[in-house]
Amino acid sequence: MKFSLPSILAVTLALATPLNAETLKIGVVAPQTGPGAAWGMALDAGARIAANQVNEKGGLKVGDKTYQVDVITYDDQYKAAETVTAVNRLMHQDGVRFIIGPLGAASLLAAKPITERSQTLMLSNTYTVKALENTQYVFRVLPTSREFVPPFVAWLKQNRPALKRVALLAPNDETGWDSQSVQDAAYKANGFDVVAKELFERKQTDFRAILTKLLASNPDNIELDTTPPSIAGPIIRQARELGYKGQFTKFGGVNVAEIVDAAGKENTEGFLGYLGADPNSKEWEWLEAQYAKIHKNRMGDFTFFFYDATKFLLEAIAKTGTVTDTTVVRDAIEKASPFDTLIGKSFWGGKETYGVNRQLYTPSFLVEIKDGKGTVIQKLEPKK
Amino acid sequence: MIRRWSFVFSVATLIGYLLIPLLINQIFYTHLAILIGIHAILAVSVYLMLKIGQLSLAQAGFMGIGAYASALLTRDAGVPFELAFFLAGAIPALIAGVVGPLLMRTKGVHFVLLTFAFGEVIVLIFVEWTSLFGGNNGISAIPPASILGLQLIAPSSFLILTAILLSIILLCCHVAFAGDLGVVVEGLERNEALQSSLGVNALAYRCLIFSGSAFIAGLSGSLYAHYLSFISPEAFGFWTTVNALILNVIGGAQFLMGPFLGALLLAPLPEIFREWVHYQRVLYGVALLLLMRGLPQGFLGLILSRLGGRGNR
Amino acid sequence: MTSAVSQLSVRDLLRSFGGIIAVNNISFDLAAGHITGLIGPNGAGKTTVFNLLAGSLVPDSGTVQFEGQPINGLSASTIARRGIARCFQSATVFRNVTVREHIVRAGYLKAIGRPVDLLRRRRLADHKKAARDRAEELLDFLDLRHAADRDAATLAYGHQKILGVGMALATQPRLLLADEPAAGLNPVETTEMTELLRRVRYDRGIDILLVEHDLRLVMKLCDRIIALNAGAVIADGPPDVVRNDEAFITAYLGADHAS
Amino acid sequence: MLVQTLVIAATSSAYMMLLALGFTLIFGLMRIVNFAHGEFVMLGAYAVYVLTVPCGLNYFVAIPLAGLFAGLCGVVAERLIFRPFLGDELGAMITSLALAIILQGAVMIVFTVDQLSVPRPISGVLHFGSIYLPNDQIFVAGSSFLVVIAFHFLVHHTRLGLALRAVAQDTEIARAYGMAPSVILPLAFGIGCVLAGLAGALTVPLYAVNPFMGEAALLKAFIVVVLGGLGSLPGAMIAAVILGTTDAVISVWFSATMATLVSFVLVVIILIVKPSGLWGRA
Repeated sequence: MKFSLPSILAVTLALATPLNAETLKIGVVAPQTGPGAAWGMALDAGARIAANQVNEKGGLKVGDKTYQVDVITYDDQYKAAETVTAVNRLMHQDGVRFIIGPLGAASLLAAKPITERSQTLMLSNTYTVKALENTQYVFRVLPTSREFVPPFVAWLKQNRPALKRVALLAPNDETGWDSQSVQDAAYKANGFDVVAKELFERKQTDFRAILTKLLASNPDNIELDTTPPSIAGPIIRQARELGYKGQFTKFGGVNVAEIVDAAGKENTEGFLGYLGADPNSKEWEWLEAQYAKIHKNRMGDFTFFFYDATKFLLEAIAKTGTVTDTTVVRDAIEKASPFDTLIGKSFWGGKETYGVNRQLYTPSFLVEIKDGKGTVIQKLEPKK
Repeated sequence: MIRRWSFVFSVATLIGYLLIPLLINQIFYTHLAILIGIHAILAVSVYLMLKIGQLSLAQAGFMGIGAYASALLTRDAGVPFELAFFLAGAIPALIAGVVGPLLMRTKGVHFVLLTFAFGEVIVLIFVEWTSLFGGNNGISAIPPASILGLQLIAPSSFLILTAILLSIILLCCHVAFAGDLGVVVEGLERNEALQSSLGVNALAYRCLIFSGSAFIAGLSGSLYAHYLSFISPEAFGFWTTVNALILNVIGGAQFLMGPFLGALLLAPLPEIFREWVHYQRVLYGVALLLLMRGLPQGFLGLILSRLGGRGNR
Repeated sequence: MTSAVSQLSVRDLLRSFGGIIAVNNISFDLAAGHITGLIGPNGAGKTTVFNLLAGSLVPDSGTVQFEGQPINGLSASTIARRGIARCFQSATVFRNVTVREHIVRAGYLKAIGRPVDLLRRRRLADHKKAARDRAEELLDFLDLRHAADRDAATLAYGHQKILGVGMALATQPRLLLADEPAAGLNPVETTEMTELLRRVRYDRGIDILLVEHDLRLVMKLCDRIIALNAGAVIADGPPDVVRNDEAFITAYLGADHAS
Repeated sequence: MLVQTLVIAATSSAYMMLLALGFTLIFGLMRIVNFAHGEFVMLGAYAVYVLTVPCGLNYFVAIPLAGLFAGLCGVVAERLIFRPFLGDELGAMITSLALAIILQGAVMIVFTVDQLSVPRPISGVLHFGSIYLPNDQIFVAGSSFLVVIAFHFLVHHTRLGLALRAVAQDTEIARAYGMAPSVILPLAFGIGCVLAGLAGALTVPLYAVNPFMGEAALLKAFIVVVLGGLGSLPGAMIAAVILGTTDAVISVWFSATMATLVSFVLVVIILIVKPSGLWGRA
């Protein structure tokens, strides 16, 4: 009795798809509810937009067969145990060989041993250094601090020579720890003084105490790093209200509207940040229109990475002619480098840092906020 | 009569729990069954405390201590799994034994809140003491469980281990409560003052149960760690205990089989709601509310009242 | 009133709750061989004294000696094992358990007073056997044999209270603390209870200290009365003496009754 | 820096008081540990958003309306959901958990998971030497403090307050005096939720709103109430000051995460020494 309901659902689902066409199932594992859902929905939407695009053109030609691409999304609530459940379900119930996701270090590290054993290919996103460790079937399909921070800091050194003393602020979790050490190294390498380093709890809402401490070190730039955009806004405002007059940078994920809304227009003047895609480009406009058909919340730059990832995965499958042999598909993805994405010229790298070339390098965008509006002032090409 | 039937029913459920996934032979169901087992063991530890009329919100913290102990001992100290598994129970039991006389002086809601704070402290220590526990990075590459040199990598073999341990734990609790301990414990829940006036050291027994429940929670933590091979602090927070409590309430908090049955019943719920992922939380909450209203004694209470028994186990 | 060896000796007992002094430096001795009544108006501190003697509360200061040994500050269970039993208003603790089994359990629970005692199986078996024998004898003594096999929860209230006394007796005490034994009983049951307590004292030789609101019962049953008011002893002596004590009358009946 | 830290401590203490008051009131009167308290804070915040952004109402008008809205939801919840669990602490606790899950889920469906913000009605900073006092923080702390005082007045100097206190002492006595618990209890629950809703409404412009904001609010209320003594209003006030100060001082001199740990350790130690909390009845 216990197991019959899901099986019935599975059968119904199977019957719902057209009988004459073959289906290629792509799994998505990401939080769809709870904190982190905004990112998880970007994964889901990115994969679906790419799949819809292929399906609308009549399907994906693999060898002599044509496949309809079916995206199966499971919510893992950002919890490791749920991720393992979802991955198990995808691999063993749905027969999925390719997974987009998961998000978050705990999720990836818990899922990796089992996907690795069955050679399931994962196109993942997590900031942890361990993501690509001991693995043959994981790609990281977006740049992390390690990739984009050094060029941004170098740009800052050149273009804002007055800045000398930097204070670093990041959330107290895997992502924050890792990105803060990268920031620390990058700023020091470019001759900045790192005068303060602070971590905060994600649940915190009042940052005045931590800012008081930070401001006592007299910084002229506060680097907000991987602080979630929803928290970055309040931090900026509270720092201004405590009398801080210096620069803000956030080389680690920006949502301009969210930050300006929460911080106030006057407080964000001159803010510099990292974006994965240009919000004023026609690509953004197109993707946003597609996104609106799937989810009703605001789209972030995250969607680009997963749209692109799904796209080059499908291209590799079509090129190799196999929907089962993940090793062949993996090699094809690697060999396609460098390639074009919606964002621009991208390639695989990371051998020096991670031991394998499965880290995505893409152009990144330096955004400056002026009068409450974000403008991309520089497109920074990736460096190996 | 009821007593014998409930025993047969319990054994049948346990055998079914083990065999159905093995017969279906699909890793996903095996995996679900393993998670059910681990959650059920944690829920049994909550049940033990409910048995003496107290609710402890520190159980997930004890589970975490067991998980970290087992993971670090096997991975870094080279301790064999069998011993580490035992220590995963013994260490939290010892901690509970030490703090028990302090914590257990409070009762009722005060005890609930005190254990809530204590559980938070445990998790925060995992976060803060980075050199030992790895902080928010957690601990990865935990070796798989192995019994007598046999590595339990295949989910089915891990399920067998889980099912056997769950059965042993349930049997031990059953035997213990059927005997003299059960007499003392029932008295503690119903009228502690009178029990003390008859010469029973209530505090000592309460601490014993607290310690025992920490032992069991620790074992569930060890299973969790070796099954997932990765642990991090957030898995052992307050909501994990609350979920274990909910399993008790759904299954029937006054029955030893209640927590296990609750775990069996709740496991498919997310599967059923999966199609309406964005409505999932609301539906889950409503289902919980309806269960609370409709089945105040849990499912076992419903079954037993249908059978006309008063049901003491 | 004091004999050579006092069984229970209370010295300067003090206990307060959040600044309110409930028991204020009380001292008294109980000699062996008496039924003593502890009386006083509501809030006089009777129940607090009881709880202090039984170990449910810890005194702020003062000492309590039982048979020459200090017992203040000991836990309720230890005091019970020393030979002081307390009977409660309602004694039906266990679900679906007969009257007989209630008395049996009361008889052997102190043999598993601490968790380690569970391991001493032989000793426990002996205690259980003795408790069973004692229960049969007690069923007759309490006149509860007709209800021996009934679920204790189904007993009439009067019988439940008698069972409470029986469970206390099953622990083989030398001093019985009876907490309002007649509260809630009808006149017939009250007479039965009075008779039972008298037999406890005179047939079994167990001393009794009781707290009771029913003054008539206290005057009839007790051979000594200690009257409390506002946490202090205001009168102490045989019923006839206390009955006519001015302080007692004032406290109990109001100033205008004192003459 | 010390003075600045104390200023921070003072303003956050006032807010924590407001968060904790409703929680402790509901527990004191009904023995319900309301895990949905944070969700009522969230309801207040979303109510302000709806009233000011789409409806264009003035923020200061929206605050009391949002409080009333949360209160109304509380009354309905008490009548529909909590009533059968009167006296059943465990049952009520799980029911409140279910309610928390439902409210969070419902908000996610209606407003999506996105962070929403409300235009700030107050800006500017008061500035004395090296001490900075943002006007909106002063407003929140001041309003919180006023609400706390108003609430204190309500409890101690009105007929309703007398009824509330009577019910807290003994429902039977209350009934004897002609105060029906069936009226008083939903009212009390409603007032508790009004306080939660006001806390949410006051801080919307500061922190913005999202469906998950309830958990942090609940944790804050929880720890304050545990330290102060369940059901004790003066206890909650003192505990809020202690925790607000500890948190600010340790965040400034050590780190924010250490501050959280220390707060909890402090609570455990105090509870072990005095299990009923600083001000609680045993």
